[in-house]
Amino acid sequence: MAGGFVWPLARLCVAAFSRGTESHSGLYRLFADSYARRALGHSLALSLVVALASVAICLPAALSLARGRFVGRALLRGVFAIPLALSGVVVGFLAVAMLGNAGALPALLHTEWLRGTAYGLGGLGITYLYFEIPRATLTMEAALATVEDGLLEAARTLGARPRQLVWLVFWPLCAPALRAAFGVTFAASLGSFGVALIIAGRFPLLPVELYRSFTGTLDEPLGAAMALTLALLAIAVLWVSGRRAR
Amino acid sequence: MAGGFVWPLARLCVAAFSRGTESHSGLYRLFADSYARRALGHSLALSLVVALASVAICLPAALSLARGRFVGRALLRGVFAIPLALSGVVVGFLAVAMLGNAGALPALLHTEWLRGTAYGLGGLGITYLYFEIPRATLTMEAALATVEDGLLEAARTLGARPRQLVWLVFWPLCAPALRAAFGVTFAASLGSFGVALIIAGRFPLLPVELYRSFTGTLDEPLGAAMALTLALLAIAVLWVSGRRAR
Amino acid sequence: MRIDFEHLTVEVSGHRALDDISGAFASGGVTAVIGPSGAGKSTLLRVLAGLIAPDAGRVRFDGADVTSLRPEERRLGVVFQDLRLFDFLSARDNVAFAPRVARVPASLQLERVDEALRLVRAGAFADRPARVLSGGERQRIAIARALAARPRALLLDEPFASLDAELRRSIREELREVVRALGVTAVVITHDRDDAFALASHFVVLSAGRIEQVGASNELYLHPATEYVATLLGEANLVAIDAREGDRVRVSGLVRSATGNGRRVLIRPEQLRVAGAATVTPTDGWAARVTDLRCSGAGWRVQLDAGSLGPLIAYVATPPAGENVWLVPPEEVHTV
Amino acid sequence: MRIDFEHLTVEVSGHRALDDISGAFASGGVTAVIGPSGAGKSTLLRVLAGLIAPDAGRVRFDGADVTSLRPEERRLGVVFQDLRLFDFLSARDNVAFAPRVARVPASLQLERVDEALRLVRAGAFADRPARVLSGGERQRIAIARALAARPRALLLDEPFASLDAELRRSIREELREVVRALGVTAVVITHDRDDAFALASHFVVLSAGRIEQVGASNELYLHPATEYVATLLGEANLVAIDAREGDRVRVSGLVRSATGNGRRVLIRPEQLRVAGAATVTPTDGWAARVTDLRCSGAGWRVQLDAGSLGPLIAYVATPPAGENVWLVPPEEVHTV
Repeated sequence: MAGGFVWPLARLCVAAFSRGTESHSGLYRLFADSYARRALGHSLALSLVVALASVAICLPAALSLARGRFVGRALLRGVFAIPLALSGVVVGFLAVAMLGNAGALPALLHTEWLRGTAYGLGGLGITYLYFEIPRATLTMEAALATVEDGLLEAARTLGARPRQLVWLVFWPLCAPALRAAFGVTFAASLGSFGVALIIAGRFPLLPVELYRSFTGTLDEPLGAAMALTLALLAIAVLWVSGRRAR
Repeated sequence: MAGGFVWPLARLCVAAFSRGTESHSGLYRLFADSYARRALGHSLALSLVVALASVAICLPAALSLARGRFVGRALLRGVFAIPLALSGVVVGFLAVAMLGNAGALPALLHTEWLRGTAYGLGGLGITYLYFEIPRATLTMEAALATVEDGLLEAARTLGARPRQLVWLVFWPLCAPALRAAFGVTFAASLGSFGVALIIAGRFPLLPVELYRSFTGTLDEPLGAAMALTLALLAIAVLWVSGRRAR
Repeated sequence: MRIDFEHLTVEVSGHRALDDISGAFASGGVTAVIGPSGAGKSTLLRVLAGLIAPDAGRVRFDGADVTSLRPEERRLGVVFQDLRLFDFLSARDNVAFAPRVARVPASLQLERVDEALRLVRAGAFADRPARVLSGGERQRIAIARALAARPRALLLDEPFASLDAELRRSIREELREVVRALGVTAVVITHDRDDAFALASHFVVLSAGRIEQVGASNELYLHPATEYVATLLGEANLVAIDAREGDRVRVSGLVRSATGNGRRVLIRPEQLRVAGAATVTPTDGWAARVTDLRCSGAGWRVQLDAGSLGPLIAYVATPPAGENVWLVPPEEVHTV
Repeated sequence: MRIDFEHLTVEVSGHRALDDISGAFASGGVTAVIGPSGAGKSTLLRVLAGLIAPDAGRVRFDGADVTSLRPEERRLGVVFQDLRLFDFLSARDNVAFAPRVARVPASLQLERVDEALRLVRAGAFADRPARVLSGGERQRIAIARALAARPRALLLDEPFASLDAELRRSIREELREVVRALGVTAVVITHDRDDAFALASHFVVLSAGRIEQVGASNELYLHPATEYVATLLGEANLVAIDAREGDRVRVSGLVRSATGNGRRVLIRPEQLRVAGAATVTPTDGWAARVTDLRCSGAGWRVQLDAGSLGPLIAYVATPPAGENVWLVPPEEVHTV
């Protein structure tokens, strides 16, 4: 049974190394062709920025969710779970509605510069953050449950000054959580298709180019190469971060 | 901050109830228009079937993962995690490569009837199962960790016969896990866009129609209605199943 | 119900958890199976309960061979170390589990459940979900659940392992009363001698899958067959014998009649009389010096240095007056 | 180091966890703070450690006011109930934590860590990750970690709560030796009298945020101020006084000199002499009937019915011969 899940990937490898009607394999052309390479670069850069931003922004939120004792904690957690339940295409729709040419946010804030950001890299980043911040927060929260106040107290009684607390206790306890949140966020951003397809008009992104390789150019080896790259990157990042996707 | 995550949804509600240039609200037309209604129906039916099938198929797998002590358990878990790391568009690509008109599976099995199933409801179902079975299995596995052999032993010493064991102990212990797996699988299938867009050529599905409402008809109220419906259904199913998305 | 086990052998991955052991648990008696972890105690319980099939040997209940009977057919009440409550049920429904699966009529069910709850004083929290109960409450419900099955015998596996000392003492006494009141055969698995002495009148001492000694608790306490049993069951002063003549031994100048054939005399701390320097003549006792004296919460615990005899321990009701004392061993001693 | 606390008051959500209590822990002494859960024991420890600021009152170390000192400035060694090991470090690195943050030179660090590990006999598993250690090993490392800080005083909060009875006994004795060898001031929080008696020579009994009684362990054991302290520290026979004349009381026909001003006589089970029917004349003792006799693992525990005196308990070294016995209370009794 497990084989059934791996076999398609093996096929993908074969296809990515095949030449089809071209003179080079799909994989070679992915890295040689400047347009495809740009798509890969954009995807990587966007995922990296979104993942880093999500992790940085969500650390305080996750800490307070995991360890705080405040009214409305369950509600906040529920609110954070909402974006995760949404289909990418729904989020894409929301992004256009909020940040598009007739978007609600520019209208609300009476600013011109936000108008139409939905179609740019900035809008794409903001939209990704809309569901990656909750994802990172909830992922991190689960892992942060191990950061007990008790350990910080114990360290203090052993003479640790505030800076030592942070570096010798807090950081080692948080690191796995941060890594997990980064991995999950990066992989999700990298593969995100619905939002990318709807929004990314002005510049190429790998999942969108992959889609276009079906509908447009019908270049199977290049498509396979892109699919393989996306798959391996996501698997690798999740593997390294010690976190499996859900 | 939490408000920022809810506000777009509120906007969506308003848009779904607005009329735009039509004589009725988007929501009204979603349920009145037979084509849109069919898309909703298809999406619901497909999600339901996929979720039920995933849960049924994965129960034994999850049980053996959660409670078995066999070599390669970690490997199997790793294999199951692969499809979850993949972007929908990659899975769509795989589906076409395997089940399309020039698909590998029909060629391998020397059968004609599988050929081209990728473009039909059957192929869509199989493709969905490709990542929903692992998702259901891993979700269920986590919840099944509570099904201890010890409780079954205790029940036996108290005189429970095999059938009573199943109904009075095993079932109450598994039910939350099954519900969680169903909820996660259903919500994911319902919102699945990449695969649907690539494969679903012959019949309407709600996420695809939502996408088309941008690129084609530009009917914002109807799009908002579809987005709202997708969002609320996913949130509701996850809520009822007691499971939050990741 | 009397429980016999004959030539039981259980192999777990090549290692003999039980190694051809035989014995019996008397009808209506409370027996403790004592030994360190890994001695095979829990394996024995699981074989008796039918949860493991032995590789060899038989189990009999009142003479009838039950070796091939499944657990659900044995009608035993088992209290597991980890309790194993059904957390998805209320406390009461946990207790009602056995009557329910036995299809006891509803009114009788109610009666039996109420009786079991009353026996363990669990009425006050019976209607709460099992998962919200405290440690002591869970313990009580686990016992009540086993009792409500109207078992032919009770098997208890380290029943107080999860309780703190104070709660352990009180629930232990309660269980003792319940078991005596019901007159049910009971087997208690434990590695704690306090539990064993408090609950059981007979002991089976296990060690590495074999039976080390069997007998009444006081018999094993005073006349252990081995040094291992001697130290397992309490603090033990073990003093080397200088000479033996028949059933008399000489230890550091004193002659005593002796049981056992060992080379060391066992003197329990409370058997060692501590007398002021004036009250005993040198031929009646050993000279010793008090090195530590502390209130033990049940009299005084005296640590002594008796020269060549080495360090000794004595329990006394009143602390000795001075530092130099005489130690008088009992008239009859046991050797191991 | 001597620890004084004066008029400490701590309010936790409107409830007084500590209610204006004062006292001292002697330099080099081991003191147990005893009481049931909720008495304020842990709150007191947390105030001493600086983890809670008291709402009122002061804490002094050797006379110096440390009330406003932060925990990291107090140089105490704290062993927490849940141990709080750093699971991401090795056992050794846990122990090295305090010397490291104190920036002790590396060679001296090594020396102090090795010494602490040796004291608790933890050398064998020092290089394993903390998270893989067993319960007893974790306990040892927690103690070593506190010792390696070269603390001015040790504070131990229910230090053996997570250990089973056997391990508890042995680690308790080891800790006793270590603390005595180092001569460090130690405060042990516990609700278990066995722990308290085994470790400490002085007790502070807390109840509902207030101090119930303070004193040497044997003093509190024999002369408790209240019935609560009497039963907290051990089994207690409490018998009503018939008449009192000055410092003499009459109890069921016997006259004894008495301390305390209570209306009931406290007789500890080991103080009650149990004599055969022939050896005592009626004016010397109370007639009683043995209702239960069991080996306790430290002599015999006799349950007696003494008619109008009610049920009594006696601990004896040898079991009484017959069912009917005489009970002789000590010459001097304490009343509560």
